[in-house]
Amino acid sequence: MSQLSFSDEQRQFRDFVARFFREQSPVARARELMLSEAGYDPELWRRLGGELGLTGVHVPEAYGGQGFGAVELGIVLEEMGRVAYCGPYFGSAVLATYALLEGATAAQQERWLPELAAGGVIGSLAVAETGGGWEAETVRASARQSAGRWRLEGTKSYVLDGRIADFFIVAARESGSTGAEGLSLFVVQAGAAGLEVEPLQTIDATRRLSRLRLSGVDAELLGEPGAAAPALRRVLDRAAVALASEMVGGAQALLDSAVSYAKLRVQFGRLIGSFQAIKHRCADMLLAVELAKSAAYGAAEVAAREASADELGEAAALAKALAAEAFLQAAVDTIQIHGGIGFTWENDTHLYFKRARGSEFLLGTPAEFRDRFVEYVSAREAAHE
Amino acid sequence: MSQLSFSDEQRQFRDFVARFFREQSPVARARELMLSEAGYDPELWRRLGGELGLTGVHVPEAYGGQGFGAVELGIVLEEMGRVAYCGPYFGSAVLATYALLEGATAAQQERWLPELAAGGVIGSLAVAETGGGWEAETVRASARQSAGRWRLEGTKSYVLDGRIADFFIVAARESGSTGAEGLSLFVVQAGAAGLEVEPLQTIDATRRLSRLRLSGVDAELLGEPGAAAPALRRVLDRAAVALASEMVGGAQALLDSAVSYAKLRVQFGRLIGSFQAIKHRCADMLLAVELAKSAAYGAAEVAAREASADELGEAAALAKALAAEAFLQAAVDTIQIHGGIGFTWENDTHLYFKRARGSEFLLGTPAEFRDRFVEYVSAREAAHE
Amino acid sequence: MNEPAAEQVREEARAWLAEHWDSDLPLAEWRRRLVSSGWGCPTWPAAWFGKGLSEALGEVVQAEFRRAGAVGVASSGVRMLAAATLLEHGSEEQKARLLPRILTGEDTWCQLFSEPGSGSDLAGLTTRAELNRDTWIVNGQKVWTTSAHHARYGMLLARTDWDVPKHRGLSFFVLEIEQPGVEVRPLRQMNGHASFNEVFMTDARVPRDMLVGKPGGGWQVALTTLAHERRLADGMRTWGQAERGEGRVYRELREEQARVMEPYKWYPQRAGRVDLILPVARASGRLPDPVVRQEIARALMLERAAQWTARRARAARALGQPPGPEGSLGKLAASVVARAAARAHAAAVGPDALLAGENAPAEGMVAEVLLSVPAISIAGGTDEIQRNIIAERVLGLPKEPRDDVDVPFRDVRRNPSNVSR
Amino acid sequence: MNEPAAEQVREEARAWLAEHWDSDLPLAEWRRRLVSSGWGCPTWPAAWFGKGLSEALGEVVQAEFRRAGAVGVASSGVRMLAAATLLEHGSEEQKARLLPRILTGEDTWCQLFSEPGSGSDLAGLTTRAELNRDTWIVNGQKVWTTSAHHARYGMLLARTDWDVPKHRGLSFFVLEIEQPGVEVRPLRQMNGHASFNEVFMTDARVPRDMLVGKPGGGWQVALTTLAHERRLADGMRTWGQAERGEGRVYRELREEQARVMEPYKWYPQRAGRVDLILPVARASGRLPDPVVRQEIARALMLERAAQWTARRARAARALGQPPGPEGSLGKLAASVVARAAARAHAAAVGPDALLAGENAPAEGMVAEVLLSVPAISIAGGTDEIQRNIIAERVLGLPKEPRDDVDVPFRDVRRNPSNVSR
Repeated sequence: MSQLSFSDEQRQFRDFVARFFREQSPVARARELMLSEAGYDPELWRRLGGELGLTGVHVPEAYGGQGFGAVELGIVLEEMGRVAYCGPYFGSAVLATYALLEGATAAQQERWLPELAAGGVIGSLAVAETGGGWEAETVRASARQSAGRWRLEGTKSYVLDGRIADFFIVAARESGSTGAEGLSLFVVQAGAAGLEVEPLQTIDATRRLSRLRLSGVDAELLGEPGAAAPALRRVLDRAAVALASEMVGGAQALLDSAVSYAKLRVQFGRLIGSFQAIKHRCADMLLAVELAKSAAYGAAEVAAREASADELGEAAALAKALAAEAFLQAAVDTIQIHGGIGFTWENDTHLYFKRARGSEFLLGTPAEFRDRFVEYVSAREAAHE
Repeated sequence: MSQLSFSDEQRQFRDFVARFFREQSPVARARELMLSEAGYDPELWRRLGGELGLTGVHVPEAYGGQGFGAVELGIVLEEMGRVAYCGPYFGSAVLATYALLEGATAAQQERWLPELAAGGVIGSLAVAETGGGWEAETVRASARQSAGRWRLEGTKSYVLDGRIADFFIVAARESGSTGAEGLSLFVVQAGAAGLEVEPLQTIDATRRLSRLRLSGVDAELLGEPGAAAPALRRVLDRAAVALASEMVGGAQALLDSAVSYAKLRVQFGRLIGSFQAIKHRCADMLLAVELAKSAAYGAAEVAAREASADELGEAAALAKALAAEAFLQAAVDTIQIHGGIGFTWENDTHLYFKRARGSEFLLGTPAEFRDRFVEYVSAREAAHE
Repeated sequence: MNEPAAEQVREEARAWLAEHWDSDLPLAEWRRRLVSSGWGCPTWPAAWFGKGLSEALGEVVQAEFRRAGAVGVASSGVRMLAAATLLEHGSEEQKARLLPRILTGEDTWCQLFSEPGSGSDLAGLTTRAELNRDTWIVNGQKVWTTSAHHARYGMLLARTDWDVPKHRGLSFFVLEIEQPGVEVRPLRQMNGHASFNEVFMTDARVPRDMLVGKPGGGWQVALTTLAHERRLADGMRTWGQAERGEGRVYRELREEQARVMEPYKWYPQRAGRVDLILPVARASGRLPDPVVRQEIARALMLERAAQWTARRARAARALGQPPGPEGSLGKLAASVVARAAARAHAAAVGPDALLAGENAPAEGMVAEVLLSVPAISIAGGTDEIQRNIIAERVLGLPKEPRDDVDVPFRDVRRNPSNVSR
Repeated sequence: MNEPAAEQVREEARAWLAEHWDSDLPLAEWRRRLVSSGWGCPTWPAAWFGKGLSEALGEVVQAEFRRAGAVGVASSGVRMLAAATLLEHGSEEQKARLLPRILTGEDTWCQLFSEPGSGSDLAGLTTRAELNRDTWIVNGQKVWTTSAHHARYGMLLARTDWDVPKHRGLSFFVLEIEQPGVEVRPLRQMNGHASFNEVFMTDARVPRDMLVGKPGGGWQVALTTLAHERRLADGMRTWGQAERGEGRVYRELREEQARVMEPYKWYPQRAGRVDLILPVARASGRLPDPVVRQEIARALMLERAAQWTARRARAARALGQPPGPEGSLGKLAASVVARAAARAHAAAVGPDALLAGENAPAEGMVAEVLLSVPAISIAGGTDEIQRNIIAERVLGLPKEPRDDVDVPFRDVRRNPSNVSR
């Protein structure tokens, strides 16, 4: 049972993080960075890792992290979402870090996590392939062992931060295996022979995606061979919870922007916020955003307390689906409330709109998460009967 | 290509029909009849058949009908829908009549149609079984021939006017057959031995439904044995088009009622129709009703010109799905615009609301019709490539 | 609660209960003990049937009652709205005379605010009360009155001055229901239930001393009632567990609860019965249908998020944190959940959505959901009014320009009599 | 069309074309022949480059042009709005000087109505024009101006009187774009296209004789422009087929069309590209997904019904039947269709909806749809304004009380300068 409350420490942490991003990485900065070559600000990234310790907020202290949990991670992502932060945090600190936490041996964790937690290296997780699908069953990339080395073959798509990642954690399967069987995670170094990183043109330029082509690439197995499916499920569910927080932050920024515009803009001799059409739209936005926020907060609490895989999956499905819906609707509504100006490049709304479109289908479509939610709830109810 | 226009004669016919129902069978009458034992007004029914010829409006003159087509039938149903007409028209004049027109031999048509067209007998069509499904594949009731007689076994549900019908046209299949194969239509006389008619309690009391239990009931085969599936498809598609017209009439009545209430009702010193929330809701209702109307009119034209089965199916799916959605939404909106009074028994809105709920799933759910529409359009496009 | 007072209160309550609690007493008699001792309403002033304890200490007393299995004062239905209103605005005499019998459960009350012509615009009501010597003569019509048919008193809001702005011309009365000038008629709804009444007042009489507050001050008094009504509505979701104890007190209590709860029995259906969706989908065999599942998911997800939102608001309150917007969304959220639930139910049962009554899905509950849900976005404040309130009070958006509040009510446009229904 | 006049007109047109049509002429020269003969705008008055024919006879002439493959006068873009407006409201001198070069295509026009501070509320514009001897001096900013960057003239609506109600203080001018006081900047949109401009006027000059209509009569003049703009928008759906003929006239015509149509090239994406939904779903392999199919069906069904509704309106008009509501719904319907189409596209491509550019679904067209659709419920009148218009003009619902129309504009609340963007 989630508490759905934040401690005073967590609230102070949020204030601190929020102020940092508001001051050091306002949305105007995302606007610059999304057009830059690198696609992120390495200096700010170093500060996130070093000075602030945010890249390892949820990593155990033993591995150089802050030792906090999913709730604090959610706070960081919500505040990042609010400013449309443009950088490899979600890909590296969330996806790759969780993959190591869930899928690597203790020795591997010791080797990889400290530098990752400190932001000294950037990691990325490669699961889905062309056309999508973040479930174990959809992985076709194959791994074979020869002369004591693992070699990977296949193509990965929607890979975050492909151009700047130092290493990739790649899901691949033993040839001939299907479903959840035979699936392993591997570390592939950037620049490895046979690895081609092809940048993809995306709707959301603040979140860079690439396609990886793997042709006999040398790889290091993470954890036990063929047993990665449950870990991968947990990684992706935790990441979905984190992404929901980021989306909720974006949705809140949109709502704030819509409401403050409605309080300033005059048409027909009245503030437009006094028209019922605008007023009711804002009230509906607020409702959707608050419901999504509750889902994201509740899911973060579930993720924070080492719940069962099913409980985590249920909460993640709830949070991801509701946050995606609220974010996209808030973006559409905010454009509409701004009128023509909301559709221009120079207004910030489109950054969030594109972020909403670019987050909606990441890690799975809302329809998939909805379907899965019914499965979880229904199975739980059946088990209680 | 549909013309989407009415001739002067058709417009006059509409005016005539509309006036008749407004004067002779206003919604207050439906309110009385839905609580009556018989569930319809036999006297009015006789007038529909005799004096007005409406029960045979679409039946060829050779069989004692008026020889008009689906457009005129649509006009009748739209005007009936407007007053929430309570009687066996849709079951007998539409479903049973179309079943005879499409599925019977010429000799059988000669025997049955004249009396049906004159309203002298009431027919009913029994296809779906418990749990629903109006497609040939879902029929489980079985027919076997013994000693030159056909005998039916099974259960039929959602059968219109079961208590007052003089005969039923029942879909049943040869034992062992599946899908569209082996399906036939049979005439079963009311009161036949082994036929049990069990009235069902319904949401919409203006449209009585029954369950039939057939235990070795004596039946007369219509048309050729085992070949009824295509005819049944046409019957149900034509009926769906007619039902769409009826729903559109109901939706229009709701819109009219909502708009006129919004022009009379004062709150906060203003007519409530001057509030944007009400105004915009009415505008959206109008849009939905007009789109549904276009779909119903267009589909009636397709049905009127002996189009291919696929063309008819496509138009029927369009009309049924859009009309069902518009009708239900109009009912919900009209209740909301009326406020508390719209939720009372004494206000007429609930008759239409219940009609909307009771029509939505009749002959198939909107989701089924949507799915089928995509199938038709997609197949047509593929054929043109 | 580790202040010394808590321990002391706990012990006092425990001692008093040990001495006085008796489950074989007649219910009213037991409650008379509660009223006279002050233990029934410990947070009320000591002068008025209470003990003047803080909310926190009141909880301590409650806990002792629960521990002992002791029954409390009558607190269900409209009566606590009346009690709270009288406690704050009633005269000494009114409080002395009316409050005890509210608390013992002997008097039932109803609320006579809404009118056919003034629903959303409550302050636009037109029932008139005119003072004739020592008696107010009341003429008009009220509607959406729960339990008027077995109420002894009604809280009546009526217009006593037509020459001042609308909010300033109202007065608040206690109307005796059983008198020749008052007629109560059940109001049947589209779902078949008749849980409300219409109340017609034709030269109904209210003695002068049954005016609550000042003439023209009725709106302020009514705001107290409405504030408590909102609280009550929030609490309603966890209401109505029948007491299980044995003994005369319990028996009479169960009867009372059954009587009071009767008008509310369709409220769960109005809220969408999300709990029934999965069982219904399993029973119909449509649970595996991917399109149906999407509808089910929408309803279940919204319900869960709405629950979590309410819990979030409670948690923040409990921690003394500043209230966020999440606390103001309950009613609108309930409406969104209910609509999604109705869609899910319909999808889950398919054509059986045509059916009603015992042989219909979930013994007719699905039909009742489908026929009841439209009320939730109207009753107790329409969704439109909720959205206005949220937009203005939570988001700080400007009000619409209005021209009905600053002029004499006489000059405000009103419903013609034929649209008051 | 079997009146004797029709035959006569047909023969005259045919004879004239036989004598004058030459596909190897320079485009402008051919059109000068059209202008001077009156055959280019046969329904215009004979005194003004036309032949004073009825609409029906105009169709006859059109048919002859089509038969001969002859090119007509320039009629694309904003120029026909200018032509129609000048024809109705221009002075003799304005018509003589400006109309011919509009019709030959030599002068391109733009429309300077909307401002950052007045979008939905066009009559609230604040660009000011002040008469200084024989010249109007204009200061202000316009926006959403299509083709200003290659226009010679702009139809300018500016405020000349601040002491009268808003609609009565506007005047309509013809502004020469290429002058020091006018700066045109492209306005980039969120979909990457820059099909509009912002136009800044700083002491821009308009000679006194370039006022159209009377000072303060600009709103009436602008209404003519707007009425033609609505007609144009309705027609846009079938626009833009390139002429295929050979010869210099055709070559130059194709160049002209390409130039004029450039800003409109994303309009089909803005409208949702319903035509692409099924191909895209087939390509992604998601067409069989039942949930995806529901979204696809919604879009296809709405599109079909919207088309049929437009056809219904045309059919009723053609039969001379009274216009029904179906004729006023096109813009709102287009918006509903486009939104459904965007949902269907997204569902049909799945995660590929994240992608843009050449390697994205349908060569990036899906991405362009997703990024363009939000404009359709804003451009040319927001959905909210459309709903107001439909509710008031079609359904006859009462207008909202307004306090900005009957007072001097000076006293009307306006945008602070920082919110005019």
